[in-house]
Amino acid sequence: MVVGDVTTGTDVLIVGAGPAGYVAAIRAGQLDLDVTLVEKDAYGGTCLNHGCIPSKALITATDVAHEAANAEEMGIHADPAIDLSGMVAWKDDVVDQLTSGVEKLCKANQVNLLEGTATFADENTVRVSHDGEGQGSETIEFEHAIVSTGSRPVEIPNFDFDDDPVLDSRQALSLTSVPDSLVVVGAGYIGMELASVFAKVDTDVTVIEMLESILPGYDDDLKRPVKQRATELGIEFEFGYTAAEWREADDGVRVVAEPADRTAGDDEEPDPLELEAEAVLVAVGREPVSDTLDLEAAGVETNDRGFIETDSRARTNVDHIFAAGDVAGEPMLAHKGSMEGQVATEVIAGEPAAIDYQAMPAVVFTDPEIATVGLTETEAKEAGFDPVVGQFPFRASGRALTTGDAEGFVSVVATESKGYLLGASIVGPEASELVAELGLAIELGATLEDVASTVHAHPTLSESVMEAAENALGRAIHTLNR
Amino acid sequence: MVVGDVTTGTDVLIVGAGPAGYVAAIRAGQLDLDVTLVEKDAYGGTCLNHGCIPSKALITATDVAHEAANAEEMGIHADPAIDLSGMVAWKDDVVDQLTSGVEKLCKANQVNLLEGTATFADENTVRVSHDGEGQGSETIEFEHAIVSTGSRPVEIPNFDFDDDPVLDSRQALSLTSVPDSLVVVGAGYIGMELASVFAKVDTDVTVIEMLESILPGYDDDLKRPVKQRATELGIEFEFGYTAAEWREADDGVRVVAEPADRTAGDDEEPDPLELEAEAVLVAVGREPVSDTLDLEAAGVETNDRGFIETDSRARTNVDHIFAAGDVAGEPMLAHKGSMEGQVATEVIAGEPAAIDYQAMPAVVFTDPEIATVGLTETEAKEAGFDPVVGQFPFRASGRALTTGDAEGFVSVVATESKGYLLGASIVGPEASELVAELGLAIELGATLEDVASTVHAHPTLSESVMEAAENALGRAIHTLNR
Amino acid sequence: PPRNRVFVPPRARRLARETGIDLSSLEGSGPGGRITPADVRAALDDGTAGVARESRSPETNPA
Ligand SMILES: Cc1cc2nc3c(=O)[nH]c(=O)nc-3n(C[C@H](O)[C@H](O)[C@H](O)COP(=O)(O)OP(=O)(O)OC[C@H]3O[C@@H](n4cnc5c(N)ncnc54)[C@H](O)[C@@H]3O)c2cc1C
Ligand SMILES: Cc1cc2nc3c(=O)[nH]c(=O)nc-3n(C[C@H](O)[C@H](O)[C@H](O)COP(=O)(O)OP(=O)(O)OC[C@H]3O[C@@H](n4cnc5c(N)ncnc54)[C@H](O)[C@@H]3O)c2cc1C
Repeated sequence: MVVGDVTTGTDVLIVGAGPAGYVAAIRAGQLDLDVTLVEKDAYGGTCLNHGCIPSKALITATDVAHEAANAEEMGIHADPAIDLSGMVAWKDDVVDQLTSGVEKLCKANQVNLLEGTATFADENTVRVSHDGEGQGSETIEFEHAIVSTGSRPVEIPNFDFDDDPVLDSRQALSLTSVPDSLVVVGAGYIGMELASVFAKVDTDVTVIEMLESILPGYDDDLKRPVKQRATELGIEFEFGYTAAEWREADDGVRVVAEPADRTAGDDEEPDPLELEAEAVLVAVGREPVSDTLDLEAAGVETNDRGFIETDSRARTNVDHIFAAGDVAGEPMLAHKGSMEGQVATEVIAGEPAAIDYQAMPAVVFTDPEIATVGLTETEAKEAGFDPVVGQFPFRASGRALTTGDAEGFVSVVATESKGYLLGASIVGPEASELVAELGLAIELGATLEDVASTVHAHPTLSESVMEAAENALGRAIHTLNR
Repeated sequence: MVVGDVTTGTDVLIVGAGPAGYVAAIRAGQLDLDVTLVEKDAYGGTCLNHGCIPSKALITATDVAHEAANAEEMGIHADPAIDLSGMVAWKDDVVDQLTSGVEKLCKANQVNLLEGTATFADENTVRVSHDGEGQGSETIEFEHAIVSTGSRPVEIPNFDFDDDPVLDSRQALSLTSVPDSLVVVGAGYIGMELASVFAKVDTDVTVIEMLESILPGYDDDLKRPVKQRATELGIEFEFGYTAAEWREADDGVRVVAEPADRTAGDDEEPDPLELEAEAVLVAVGREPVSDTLDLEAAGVETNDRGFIETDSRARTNVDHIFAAGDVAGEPMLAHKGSMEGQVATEVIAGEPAAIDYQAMPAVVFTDPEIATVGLTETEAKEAGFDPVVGQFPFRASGRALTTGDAEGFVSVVATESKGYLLGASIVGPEASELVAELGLAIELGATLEDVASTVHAHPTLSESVMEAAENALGRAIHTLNR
Repeated sequence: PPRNRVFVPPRARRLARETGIDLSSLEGSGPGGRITPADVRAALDDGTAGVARESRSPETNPA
């Protein structure tokens, strides 16, 4: 790529190299499209640099230490010392391997990589400005564009991520010494994952949540084991409060939180809560990055939450401009973005691709993990099905018992009449991996009978998937059938 | 059940309460059959008491300690102390939970449980003798029988399991102090699993194997990472030797091993090998238990290896007598036995059941794990297919890197023309769980396209399954396609 | 195809056994050409594609 104030052309221009953008770009290369990928920050986007990967690295590492420290029952006596700067250096090394891998894969697939910030000039042109090294900017004309600019953490009033003791998830994932104490604002999946990471290295963690429970949107029976283990880890919860402001305190911050649902004119003014800690992590949600690239110049519309709306071909309101990933709406998950990115590219290449999945998995990497795919029982009823449900508790699983972690269950939802699988939810060990089989089952239109009569290896956790299906059919072996 | 010298009757008599027999019995209860289950030793059989479960418990526990001790790269500094007697007590507790669970499930399903040793009197009668408590014996008449008497370890000349320093797998799983050194005879899956367990608690392990490599029957590329990690763990290998005899030595045994393929009359007599160790574990295979229950009296035939041959309905040569599990032939795996036991029961109940699986999974719980299902590439060619293969290395998996263990790969085999999945093999983290999705895929008649276009959650190891399928189609994202 | 391997989900295999339909004689109408339970039922209604009822006597092929 030539830089400087010149105009070049490309068939497919992709803005943002997160899991939506770089996957779209590699696929474009495979389909022999002339493709240019613009990234202002780091290949791999939020996911590889500041999200999925670093969080999972720290979750796994702190687990290794925590498990060993708590395995006396197993005859193991250990008192691991944690060097958080070493752990974070290891995590950074994992990230580097993956991001440089992405760069190499892009190059190997003939993707033109361009570092810089893209803004739309009109509906066929972007300007890309290069910061640093004063390299100016350039203009690129495109036939098709994919907008995959991702999302950023929502800020709340009075909590500015530029202030030292106020952390967003990205900063929290790069701390180099273990804080003695931490206030986490928000009990969504990011808040809960990070709360567990720090609790496992002995930080005193308090979670403030506006609503009355953790992980809004998940069924109570899925949340229960997570809430319980969090409590066992020493995490304290203050439900029904919102963080209002913070002051400097002796060893960090004093966070002031107010009751969330104070009705105006309430007689008794409820007391605000004051919590002291070394730092405060704000994880109250993420919002699309759609306001910094002059989408209007291209005529691309966003909805009232700032998301770009797309059709089943990943197309925006402008025919030749597509959107994929977090910027294109919920669920804001990496694999959903990658899928949309691939669909966008394939549609551009003239293939009959469409966003037509039956079941989108979602995983919460708490302890224990939660994984869901397809419909819950309630959703199935709302959708007009007369669902049957089967469940299998991990405490009846030989494999779960041999790992010392037998909390949770596998639950499957299917149609009454023919037993077609509609959904599944799992809380427990390796939920994130077990959900894959059920996702495939749903996509293929498999029935309970199909899953139940497939031989599963013993002793594995995946047998619990089979037994949940058998339970729905009234013939589980290792649990009582209703 | 009335005991003493009386005659009672039962519709279905099952001999042996391992995973074949107890599963058959529970299923019989569910199908409202009058069923009696005779067990001479312990509910759950070899698998729960001395096999799958205890071995996996010790593998997991020693892993917890070993991982923590070797996580300096992750910033974790630990020096765990192992109390093997505590570990074994925990393992026994897991076993107790499961075996008492089996007993409860049998009772809840109206299975008549009878403790004692069964021998056939004729083709409709067994005698059950009760040892201990001098309770004599009783005679039971049956309409149908299922023989599920399992298997026992093969003994080799001069190595008697009754001698103190000579161990079978069962004894090795119950040691209460860590041996300084151990000779393992046999590099099959049981030998290799136990060699790793002891190497991880710092026993000096030497494996003697008659053949030239570990894990006979597995492809070289699957064995390679296992062999390498074993070597890193300090396990030494002596290939091409057979254990000939042992003598008492200062701190245990001196094992004499001779070159395996010494040709008679060879000019130069090759030197035997002498190895000293605290104990010697003999794990050279298992043989069916078919010679201790007077099968002849019932007219049931065994083949030259002692296995009872059965048809696709799990029937022996005698129409109303069935066999299931290890005694009914290879593969000697718990889930294969449970499946056969269920088929036997369902056939007895008049259901159209049959042993008609397309793919039987097999797992080796070494470090890393190996899991296979269906056909290998070579087997597919031999069967007349023109197979395509796709592979994905775990070092390209974000999730694998975040666990610190990215050795190995997922490999899939499919038909050339339509891409129907025929088989899969995996070596690497959680191979035992990942194989489940591929087993289901094969049973469902799924294609590469089906697996490739199912959304898999990020970041998970199961994405590697999807990418292997994509690779076979020439469109993997995170690895180069051939 | 080799060994007359059919790519059929378990539920259709079971239905075929129940009804005595020979799966290798069927054309699949499912995705990827898979044989579905509906194909088995259609063959049964047809009466043509079914071929012989599966024999009840022991088959020799072990697992
Ligand atoms: C702590 C944390 C943990 C998470 N864990 C998970 C998880 O386990 N699983 C999961 O599925 N999801 C997880 N997520 C969410 C996941 O990170 C996002 O869904 C995913 O990154 C979205 O991908 P994307 O490609 O749409 O956007 P992003 O990954 O955000 O990438 C967008 C890219 O666009 C670039 N960009 C933006 N504007 C411009 C411009 N004008 N010019 C050039 N470049 C631009 C940005 O620099 C960025 O690199 C997590 C998120 C966080 C914060
Ligand atoms: C160390 C080890 C690890 C293993 N790991 C695995 C693994 O991870 N996965 C796997 O799939 N397989 C594993 N196996 C193999 C697995 O244990 C067997 O395949 C399984 O136990 C076979 O089940 P079964 O019911 O046929 O027989 P068994 O489990 O052997 O049970 C047979 C039962 O019959 C009883 N019996 C015998 N004769 C009589 C009689 N005459 N009267 C009354 N009762 C009688 C016995 O006491 C016994 O309880 C392992 C085996 C070992 C030794």
